[in-house]
Amino acid sequence: MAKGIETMSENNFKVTYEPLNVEETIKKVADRNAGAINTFIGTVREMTNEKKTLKLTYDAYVPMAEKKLAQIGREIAADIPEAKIAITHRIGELEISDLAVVIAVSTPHRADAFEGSRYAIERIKEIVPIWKKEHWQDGEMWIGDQLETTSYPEGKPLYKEATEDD
Amino acid sequence: MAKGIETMSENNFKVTYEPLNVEETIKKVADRNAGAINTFIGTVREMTNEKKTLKLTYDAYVPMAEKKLAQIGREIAADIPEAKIAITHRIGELEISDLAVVIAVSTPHRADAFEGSRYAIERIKEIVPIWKKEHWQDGEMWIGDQLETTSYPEGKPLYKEATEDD
Amino acid sequence: MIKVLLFAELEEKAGQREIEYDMEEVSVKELRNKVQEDFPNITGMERAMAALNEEYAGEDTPVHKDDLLAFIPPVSGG
Amino acid sequence: MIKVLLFAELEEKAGQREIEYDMEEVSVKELRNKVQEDFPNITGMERAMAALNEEYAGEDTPVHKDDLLAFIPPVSGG
Repeated sequence: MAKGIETMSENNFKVTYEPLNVEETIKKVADRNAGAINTFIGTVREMTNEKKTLKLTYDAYVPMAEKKLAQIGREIAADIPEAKIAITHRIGELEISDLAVVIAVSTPHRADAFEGSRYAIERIKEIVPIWKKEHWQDGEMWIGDQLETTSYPEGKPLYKEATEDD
Repeated sequence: MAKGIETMSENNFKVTYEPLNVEETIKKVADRNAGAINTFIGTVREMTNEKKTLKLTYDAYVPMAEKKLAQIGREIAADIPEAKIAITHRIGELEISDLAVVIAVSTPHRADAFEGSRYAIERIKEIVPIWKKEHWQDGEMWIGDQLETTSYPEGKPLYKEATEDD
Repeated sequence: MIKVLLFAELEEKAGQREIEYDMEEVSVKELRNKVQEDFPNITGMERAMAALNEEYAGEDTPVHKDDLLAFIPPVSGG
Repeated sequence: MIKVLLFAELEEKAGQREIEYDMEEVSVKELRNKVQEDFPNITGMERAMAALNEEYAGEDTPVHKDDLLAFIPPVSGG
């Protein structure tokens, strides 16, 4: 039953400066026994509450970020052995509507695909060393820094609902 | 707040004999204020329990099916006014791994995108006049027909968890 | 003419997708019975939903000349 | 040498991503204090998670010569 894990190469979990291609990430999870593929795409949104974003800069601790993305893949496959997972995260300078992250999860049945994809995005926001800098008309700030309440448990942060303004 | 509805043309809800293109459906929901796009793709799975599918044939009552897909879009937008929705369903003869349906839902925040996309696939399985014929090694059958328990309430079937073998 | 549409297994058993009836007014229920009489080998008519002019309709809905009535077996798209 | 990496706001305030310390063994906590001393204008060190050789590590974990210790401010990817 470890098929999903075997067929998920390191190549399924990437951090890149290149613009993201959704089809490419989806192709990595193709499987004759997949009946469902859920794809989550995070895009650069212009307005957050009353604040207008001009652009974003993402930075990452690349080798560790790719390891942590692969760990998320293994966590999902531990729950859903038939799942295949691929995650690509872009870094560098992003404009409004650019794709920041593409997650694809294929499973035999649809409920698992939704669940795996949702788990992946929540975990990315907890354990993957990638940072976003917001550029507004009146300034800029590394996000995360403003969240005085954010703290990490030792080693492996637990799954929790992240705030929806991320 | 009816922006999502205004910008969703009839063109967002299509039944077609052509192979599906995921990027094309995603493009229809692009929005400067989308921070999240959830895409659900239904694919032709080879094995269901012990049974091996050779291919599928989908048929539809096309004009009504497109109307019902558009209705599902309106139902989602009634709940999430900023949502943009596009659904394309393929009919005709499909091979293993072919895409049968592509749903894309963009929203400012990710929880809504997941919810809208999930709602759409469940509703498709309830109210959209599209039928699947399974071709196995030892025979073929219009699916739905075998579900002796399936019955429709008058007019507008209610949302419920559909069986996961669909 | 009232045009009746059959789909999926209904169509397969009837051997045709369209039937035309020269009627002025009739209820959905009456048309359902008529189809079953005319095509006795159809199975599953009792599980089919009716759609009048592309909108789901109840059993007592009147169907008139030039209307389009479709019988929709349990759907299985997605 | 022990190499220390700083990211995001930590890097911006320090003005550099990498620091090298000529030490044989030291705890994560001691290195955290050392960085704060050497770069007094850094804010948020106390909220940063430590990662030793690309794996999250607790405060008392020993760091040796040739190890790589990263300070990871609250992440905001996705």
